[in-house]
Amino acid sequence: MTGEWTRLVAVTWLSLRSSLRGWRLAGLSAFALIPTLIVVSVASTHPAASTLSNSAEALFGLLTLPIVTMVIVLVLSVGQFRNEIDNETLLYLSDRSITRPMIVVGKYLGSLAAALVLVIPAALLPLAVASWGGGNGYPAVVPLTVAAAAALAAIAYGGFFLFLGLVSRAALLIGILYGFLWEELVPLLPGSAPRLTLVFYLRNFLSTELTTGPLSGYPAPLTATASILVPIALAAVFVVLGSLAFRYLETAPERESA
Amino acid sequence: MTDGLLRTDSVTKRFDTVEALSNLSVELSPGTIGLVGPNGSGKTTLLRLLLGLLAPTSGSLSVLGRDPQREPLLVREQVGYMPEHDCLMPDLSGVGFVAYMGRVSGLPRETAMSRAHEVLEFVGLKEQRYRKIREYSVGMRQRVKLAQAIVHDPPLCLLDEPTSGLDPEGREEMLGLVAALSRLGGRSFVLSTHLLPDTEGLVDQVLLLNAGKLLAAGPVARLLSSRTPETVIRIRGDVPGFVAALSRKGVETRTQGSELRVVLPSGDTRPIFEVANETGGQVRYLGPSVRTIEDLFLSLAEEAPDQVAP
Amino acid sequence: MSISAPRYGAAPVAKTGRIHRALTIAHREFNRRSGVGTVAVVTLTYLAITLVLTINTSFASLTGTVTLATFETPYSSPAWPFLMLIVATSVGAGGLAEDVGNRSITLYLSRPIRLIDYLAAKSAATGTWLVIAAVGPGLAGLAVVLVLGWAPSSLVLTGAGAFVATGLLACIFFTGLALALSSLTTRALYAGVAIFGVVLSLEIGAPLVSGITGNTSVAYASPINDLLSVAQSAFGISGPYATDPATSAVVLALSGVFFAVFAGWRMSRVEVVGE
Amino acid sequence: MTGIVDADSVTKRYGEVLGLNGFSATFPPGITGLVGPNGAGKSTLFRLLAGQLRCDAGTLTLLGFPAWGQGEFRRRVGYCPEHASLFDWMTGADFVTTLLRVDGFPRAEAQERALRAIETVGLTEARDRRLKAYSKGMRQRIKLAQCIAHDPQLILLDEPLNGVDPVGRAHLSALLRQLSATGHHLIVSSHVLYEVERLTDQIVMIAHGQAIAQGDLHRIRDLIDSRPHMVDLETPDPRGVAKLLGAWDHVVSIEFTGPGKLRVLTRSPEAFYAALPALVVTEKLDVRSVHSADDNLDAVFRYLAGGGR
Repeated sequence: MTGEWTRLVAVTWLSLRSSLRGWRLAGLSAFALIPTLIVVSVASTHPAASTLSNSAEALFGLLTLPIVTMVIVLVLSVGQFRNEIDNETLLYLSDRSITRPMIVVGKYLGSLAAALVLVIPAALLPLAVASWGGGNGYPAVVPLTVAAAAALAAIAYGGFFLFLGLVSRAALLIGILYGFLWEELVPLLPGSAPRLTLVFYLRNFLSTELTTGPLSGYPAPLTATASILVPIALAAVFVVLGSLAFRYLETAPERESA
Repeated sequence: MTDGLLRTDSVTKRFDTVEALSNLSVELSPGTIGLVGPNGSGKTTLLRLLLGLLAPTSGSLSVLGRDPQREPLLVREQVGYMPEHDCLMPDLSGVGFVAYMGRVSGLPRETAMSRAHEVLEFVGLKEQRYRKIREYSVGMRQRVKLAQAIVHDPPLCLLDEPTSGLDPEGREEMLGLVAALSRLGGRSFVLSTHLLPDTEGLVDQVLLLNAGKLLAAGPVARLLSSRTPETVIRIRGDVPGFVAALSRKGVETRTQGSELRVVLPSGDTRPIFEVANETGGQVRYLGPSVRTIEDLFLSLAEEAPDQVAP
Repeated sequence: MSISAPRYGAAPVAKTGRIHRALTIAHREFNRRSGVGTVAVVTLTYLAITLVLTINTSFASLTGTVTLATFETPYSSPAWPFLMLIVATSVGAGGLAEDVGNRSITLYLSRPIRLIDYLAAKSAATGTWLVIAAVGPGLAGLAVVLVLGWAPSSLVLTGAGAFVATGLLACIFFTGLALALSSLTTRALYAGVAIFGVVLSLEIGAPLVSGITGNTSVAYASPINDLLSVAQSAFGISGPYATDPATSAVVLALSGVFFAVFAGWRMSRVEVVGE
Repeated sequence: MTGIVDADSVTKRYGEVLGLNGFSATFPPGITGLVGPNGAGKSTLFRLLAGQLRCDAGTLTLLGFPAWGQGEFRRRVGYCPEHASLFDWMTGADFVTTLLRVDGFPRAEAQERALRAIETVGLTEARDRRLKAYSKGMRQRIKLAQCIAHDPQLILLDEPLNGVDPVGRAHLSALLRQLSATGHHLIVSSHVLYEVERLTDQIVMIAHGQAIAQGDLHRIRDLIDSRPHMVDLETPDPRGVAKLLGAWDHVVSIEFTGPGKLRVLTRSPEAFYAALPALVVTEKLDVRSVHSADDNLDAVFRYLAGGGR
């Protein structure tokens, strides 16, 4: 069993390190900093304290969650399998004594850790800047909820995108369409259609935890527990599906000779 | 022909801390030139310098009398380049791709198209020329790469590892194509390879590189002459017994792969058959050793890595 | 295998010039982008913009209130920025990334052209598609309006001028942006994600900052805001946009050029590697 | 009889393209050379053995385990793929250590084994450099290091000599022989016959997805000798030699191909070569050279592969 643990840690660490390096790390970090930069530029003009703290909080719902987190998780998760299948490096893992579900779980945890490294600061730094830069302080529940929502988003989107990258060549394209069209436009529909998006549950979670402030106004028909469980359950389902799919997946390119 | 084809004047190329080429000075005349050396010896760097894709850290070059740094376009109009790695456009057909590369090299549309057909027929892709390149095998891709390098009829072709990844048949065919082109005359080739046998019988000049340094350069004939003639033997049967018996006759053997090499006094082969008869061995091959570029390279690389041969 | 050497025609041919070679590259790049996806997206753009334009003009013509501002309606729709982003991604994201990815960039660089020719050709191809998508639908809608006689020809002509001006500006900006992001990766779709991410972040962030701080110059940072501001001014509307349209136009054009220069700088470093 | 690897009518298709077509062979202990041209199905067989692909039909086992499957037995197998892609951003030592950890080795042991494997392949100096900066030959060697670091019983090497220069090739061959001497079983593929010939006597020949010959080199040599040979001789007295050779009943024809040259067609090469030295010695002939284009593996390979078409 210690062997299994070593294997899982090795794959997780490998995928974490391969996720956060080079130009991609630079690009994604720059991206993660956008909300903070926006708050810094707002703060530099010394607006009213409440304006500053409200705008920093609102920014999470407007930009950090739907766009910054989406882009970061998309780029980190979709490539986990797809790039390695295309580059023919996946076999260095899949020809070893580690089981395939373990590879899927390791890669999921690794990419999740990488996403959290970028997403949590992207969520919290704007709040910190707003507090220090002249805004009202936040009650502890605000940063906690915002960080939890960002983590929840990383957990849920990460599972889905990892699965996509495993089973589809067009994963990134599907991911773009899902992330920027489906998740943006379906919540605008009336009735229970918005429940078909993940962002619905994330917003529900924000609004059940926060009773005041700009993030408290989303529709919240579900309890906080339900809005946490649905994304996590979804991620678990996709990781399990991915593990099953990977057991039957041929990981060599579809030709005889390179 | 007194006109130099290529000339490098103490050319050094450094990448960060790695010196890919050190103080290289050669002068080569038109013909077929083998650029030979192990991987990482600076062959690709030299080819890129000749194309003007890289600038030398110090020193100067001239290709067909022009400086590729100062007049890169004029040089590249006269030069065809076949890169080592895969670089094709998978969405085009063979003929579409070659014609396209011809047009980018300055051929008018009609000329480019008819030449694309001609060169593809020449490289043996007549049947497959309308198929998409993504469906091509390794050998076919290699041929398309050759075709695009010669489509604009350049007087000089730089071929970077043209036999890379090919099986023996494919290699023979590729080298046969280069031989056929060079026999036509009027066109020079620089053929880089780490497989020394590739150059045998094909090139008239060689440039041997090792770790960025020049080992030797010049006409093959001159470099290969000047060694005691050896005889090569291949024996089926009791080889150690054969060697021992031959040694008792005062003939020492050197084993190279499955072959034995001996120096026979005055070329008399009789001892070989006598020993074979005694030991029950079969003489499957017997003949004078042709000193190969491979021998030359190995001996030069062992002898003095730093010394520049005459 | 039979070997018959190529004959290379009879006489040596006159070589074409660099412009012709660059045009060949541009032509190929343009064709390469004419896949099902691009055609579908561009068709969608035509349908959406032309329909919105003609339907709105037809209503306005019933009440006899067709003005220059009537033609601006497609730009007021939130679908327009998305359409431009999708078009820019599908025609521009792969431009440089794919050539670096399959290493055919080596072949281009070994030919008698300069890097600038190659980049100009790529920009021209991407730009042409963007012009088709950004300028074409407006002009098509206006043609319908003109044929059906819903508006006087002088008004239609002014409207056409406005579409051309804003469309060209959008084209310059998105071409530059797509090339720059394309030069950073070997996969077209990563560039696509980046195009979406950058433009949408700026679109959300810049108005927010400028709204709160009252500093209108921050609003120039959002390209979509700039484009809409220019469009409104071109169509004679003094709209809600706080930015000065002339400055917006300059910002868009300059950032487009800056991005293109950045792409050139990146590409000039791509091949400089050892063996 | 079971070998290290047993293949029974293994078929693998890529869409419409056949990778393997009823491939049956038994790989015995020791070094076995898998020889065939590009596209013959060598890489397909390796990918099946490495558990990267699944057979469409037939059974394939290695060390008694079905090839499609994971589990502890994979620790007893090492695979060195043909293509050169690696985790380019890692250092050599990091690469090998990480893969050992994926195989369940504790950190200290993984590091120690990695260093040993890297030393074995002669990359100790370059171990802390990034793989990105490795040359083709170095990449080939680090791939080998990750393949042997966990001390597997069975080592699968797909074209390990491809892209390696002559000096490196000699070192690598020595290393492979040493691995075999220390009890490892190796399957080494190559499209260059003489490379494999220097390494082992056990050969499996593959063409068009089928095993067309297998066994030791002598058996394959017998195959060579089972066909007529054209033998070129050089001697100052071609007519005299021709007269003597013409008396042998397996000599079909003799041709004078030039001054001092003759070409003999024999139905039984074995008998011809066996009798030639005695003839030369007893008749005091002066034979300067003996050469036959039919007497090598390439020739038999072309013959066999051509027959399978």
